[in-house]
Amino acid sequence: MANTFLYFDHSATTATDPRVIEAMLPYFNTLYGNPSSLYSVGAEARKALEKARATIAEVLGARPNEIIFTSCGTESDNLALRGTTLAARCTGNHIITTAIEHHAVSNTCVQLEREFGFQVTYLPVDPDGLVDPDAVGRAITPHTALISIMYANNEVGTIEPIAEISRIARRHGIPFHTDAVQAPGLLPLNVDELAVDMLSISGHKFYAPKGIGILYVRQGTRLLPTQTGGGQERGMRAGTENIPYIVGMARALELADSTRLSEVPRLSRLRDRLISGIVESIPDAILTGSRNQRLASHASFVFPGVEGEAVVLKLSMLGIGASSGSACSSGDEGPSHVLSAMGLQHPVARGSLRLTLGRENTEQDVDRVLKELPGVIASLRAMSPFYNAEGTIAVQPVKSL
Amino acid sequence: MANTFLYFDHSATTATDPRVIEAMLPYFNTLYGNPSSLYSVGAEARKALEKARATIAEVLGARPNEIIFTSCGTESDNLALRGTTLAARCTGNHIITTAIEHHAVSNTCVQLEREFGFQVTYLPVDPDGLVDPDAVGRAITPHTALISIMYANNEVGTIEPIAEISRIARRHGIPFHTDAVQAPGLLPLNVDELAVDMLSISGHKFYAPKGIGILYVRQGTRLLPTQTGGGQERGMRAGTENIPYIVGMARALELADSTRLSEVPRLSRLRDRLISGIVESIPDAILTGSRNQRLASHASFVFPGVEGEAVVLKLSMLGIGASSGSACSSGDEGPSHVLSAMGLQHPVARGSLRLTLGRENTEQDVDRVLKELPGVIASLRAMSPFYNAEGTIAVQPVKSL
Amino acid sequence: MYTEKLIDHFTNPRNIGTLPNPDGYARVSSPGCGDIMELFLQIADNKIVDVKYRAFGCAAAIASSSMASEMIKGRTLEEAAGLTDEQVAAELGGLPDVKFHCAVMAASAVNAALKNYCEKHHAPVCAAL
Amino acid sequence: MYTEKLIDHFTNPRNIGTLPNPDGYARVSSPGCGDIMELFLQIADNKIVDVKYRAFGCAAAIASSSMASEMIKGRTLEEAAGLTDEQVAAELGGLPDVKFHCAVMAASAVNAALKNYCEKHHAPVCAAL
Ligand SMILES: Cc1ncc(COP(=O)(O)O)c(C=O)c1O
Ligand SMILES: Cc1ncc(COP(=O)(O)O)c(C=O)c1O
Repeated sequence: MANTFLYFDHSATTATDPRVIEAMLPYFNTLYGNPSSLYSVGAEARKALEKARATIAEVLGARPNEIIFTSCGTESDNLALRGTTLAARCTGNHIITTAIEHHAVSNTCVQLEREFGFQVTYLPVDPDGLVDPDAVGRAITPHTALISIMYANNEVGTIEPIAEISRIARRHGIPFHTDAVQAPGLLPLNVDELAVDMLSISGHKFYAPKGIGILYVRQGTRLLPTQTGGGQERGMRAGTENIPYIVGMARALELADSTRLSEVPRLSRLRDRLISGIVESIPDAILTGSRNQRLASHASFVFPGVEGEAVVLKLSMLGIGASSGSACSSGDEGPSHVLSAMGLQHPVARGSLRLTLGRENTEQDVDRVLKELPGVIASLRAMSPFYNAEGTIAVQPVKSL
Repeated sequence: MANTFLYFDHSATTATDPRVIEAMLPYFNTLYGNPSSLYSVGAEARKALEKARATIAEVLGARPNEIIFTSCGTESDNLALRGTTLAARCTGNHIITTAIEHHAVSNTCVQLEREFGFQVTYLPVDPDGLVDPDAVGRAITPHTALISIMYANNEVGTIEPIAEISRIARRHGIPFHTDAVQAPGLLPLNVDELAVDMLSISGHKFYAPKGIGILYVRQGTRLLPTQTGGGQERGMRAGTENIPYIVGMARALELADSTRLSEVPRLSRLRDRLISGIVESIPDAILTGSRNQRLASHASFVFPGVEGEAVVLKLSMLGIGASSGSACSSGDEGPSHVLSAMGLQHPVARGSLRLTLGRENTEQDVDRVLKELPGVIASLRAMSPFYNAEGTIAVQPVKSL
Repeated sequence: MYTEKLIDHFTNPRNIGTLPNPDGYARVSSPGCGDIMELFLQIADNKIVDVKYRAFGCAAAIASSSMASEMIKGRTLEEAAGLTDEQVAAELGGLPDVKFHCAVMAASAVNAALKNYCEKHHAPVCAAL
Repeated sequence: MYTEKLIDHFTNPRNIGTLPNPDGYARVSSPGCGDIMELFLQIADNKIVDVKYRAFGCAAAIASSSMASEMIKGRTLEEAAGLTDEQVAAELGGLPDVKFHCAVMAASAVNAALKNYCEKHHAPVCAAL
């Protein structure tokens, strides 16, 4: 086992960039004022807040007053969904989304269905995880209040045809939201080119801290605020502003966006090396998600016969951090809803592994994974009732407890 | 003008304690894992999260699973109010609160009235800002779903008889929430002694950063989550956890609570020196809020004939940071709702000034305020149409624009 | 949030005070927030020869009043009567949106005090007001 | 989240494999998450003389299976038939709440395999199962 821990879970979270920490530090105990206050330490905080807002607006091609700071990607998604639908609930009661959204979107839709009388269409995806834009058009009714479709999927890395879908929404005059949490540093974020009305971002996916997010809201979009109080964020999101993290996130977004054009080809090469290496060396390994419409950082697989958490734990013992969509834990039993929607069922879907690359990963890191992973999979398959020596998957009816 | 800036606005926000920053730093880029992940950096984050939860539970006399981490005091208040009332909306549609709550509570009540059909009783207060517990009892109806009354008021420092009121609520089986955002380090926080079912706290009021909060929720209290997504915080508050701030806030609460018994008498002495010095040296100065049921850190006044923002700005030029409830700015025109509820009307109520003490304040600081403030008030009164040389307030009918 | 020029007029307001027998007088308030400006004009030969005021309100209100008083001092009635809120705000180097009502108050006070003079003295400038 | 003992049984699972002609056999799955344990017993003189299993599931599932197999190896049928989920979990040094179902699965597999043996051989221990 090597000494260094190799981190391959950048889609889950990233370490805060030292330059981001440096940008934040003065706002903890030197320029710590409340931006709503009048004296100098407050004025400095207010200035920093508005500068961060302008920086972020610039990256998104938006106006500063279209940027709302939130406490995370989950809150951004919640505000977009709850805010527009509850504001429109007298005229519209229908939401269109997909079967592969992050739980921040899908569980919010479920609550809107159960508690507030909304009807939700969960659009299917093809085996690559792609949504059909025509299906969006067909799902629209006169009561559709919102369409929310993610920019790129966190589990399988598939990039959805957002710009095409958003134009359908616009033709029908329906607000369109996209969860772009996986996009910064990897995909263009210009809100006019994407033609989106709302877009969610979370700092900790691009080397800013966990606990800060952005919701872009196009001017003219009606939202009922979901957090009320003081008039912060133009009344759209009350609460004393988290200046250090906001400043840090602006810096991080600037860095991510300005290095995007050089990082994407580099990451794509590493990703392709990882994918072909794994598919070639591990029998029956299946790439999940689209081969071409895919995040540059993202490699995800299923290995029939094994269970993902066990793979992740074994890799972790070998000094490699990865993740699995199969977590069998509280509230989230059974295989991933994303893989199910793509047509992969138990037990195959439970053998999922996600390896997501980041700034610090090198070719050597990739080669370490390629060296270790085949043995991990083989050892687990050796004890699996679902995988026999001939390499086929034996699924038999089982006695349930 | 002296070189050092004297900060007298601790009720607005505090500088983050260096010990808190130190506690947070490792969690930005060493132990940065996602607590939901399986490998070691995630495990460390999870451990830190649960340790912080246990520390906070200990201070509150609560169980760890009764602590929900939120993004600020405003979110805590919103979750308590929206969460309980929306969960109960089939059986109860009535909320009891007071006329002097923070906007995080009062504006949430307004939205629940306007958008979700609730009825809200805003209990009056006496001229000291005190709520009458008997009035709470009288306001209860069979449809009362929640009583929310703050522990201590942020504008005038009055401490409300929470323990008495909560027992009335309990007798009627109605959940009781208190906004305790101004309490840490100053008042006891034991949730059983206070007999509260929910209690809101915000980190930045006790030397932790802005952007982190706590909602204590007694086991058995029914809440509809207001932020849905992954199953974090036992499903009560989705979103990747802000580990650095959570760790920092636990440290800060520990420090605040362990120094409380020594800080309170020290602060009270400074406060009393400030109050008597100002009342003696400035004609017609009026202390706002209760003289006895008062936060140890809190001195607040109205100075007839002047406007608070002008006072704050002049003090700021003299190197003293204070605040006023009179801010005449977007969305918040006119005098403070708290002072209005206490019977102070325009223009007197607009002359409000709040000086709130903290750890670093000394007797010398207080004396600097006592030296500067009389001149500030006199210079503004000299140009005021509401105050004549004889020291009486001349209010005449005016031509409106 | 405030310009240096505004802070200067707030810290050292010009023409503070009252006139015992003003030729023109007005007291106006800003609706909503209740700021007050009281303006006293002394007028001779169709000119504003002296101006005094008192103001109650935030820094922007005080500075707007001070600036407006400076802008009309020594001017003819016709010149002064044209004073607009935009001019007051511009002369201060700009005002935050939420404080623009302070410039409105100051310009209104000028016009109201001129009108008061005109009504008493049947001065022709009245027609413009 | 996992104890060292659990990690040890996950990393070095005991008794992995199958028996070609088991005297007792069971394949059980954990409802909800679909973990699977397949258990093979060789029985002689009322004793479990050999035990093998295969398991599909998370680390807790694999370790629970391994631990259960160790706990019954060499035991009489009566001794083995009493195995409970609590005992398996306790022997692992505890299981996270959300993983307790793994111990349930392992204990159930033991009982199901014993029952399978008893049914085939009309062994008296059946009554207890
Ligand atoms: C696609 C997607 N949406 C939303 C979220 C939620 O963001 P956060 O963790 O900041 O709440 C995540 C990550 O967790 C994500 O990957
Ligand atoms: C009494 C009270 N409640 C709630 C809040 C809101 O807390 P936060 O600023 O963390 O949103 C504050 C302070 O701003 C407060 O003083």
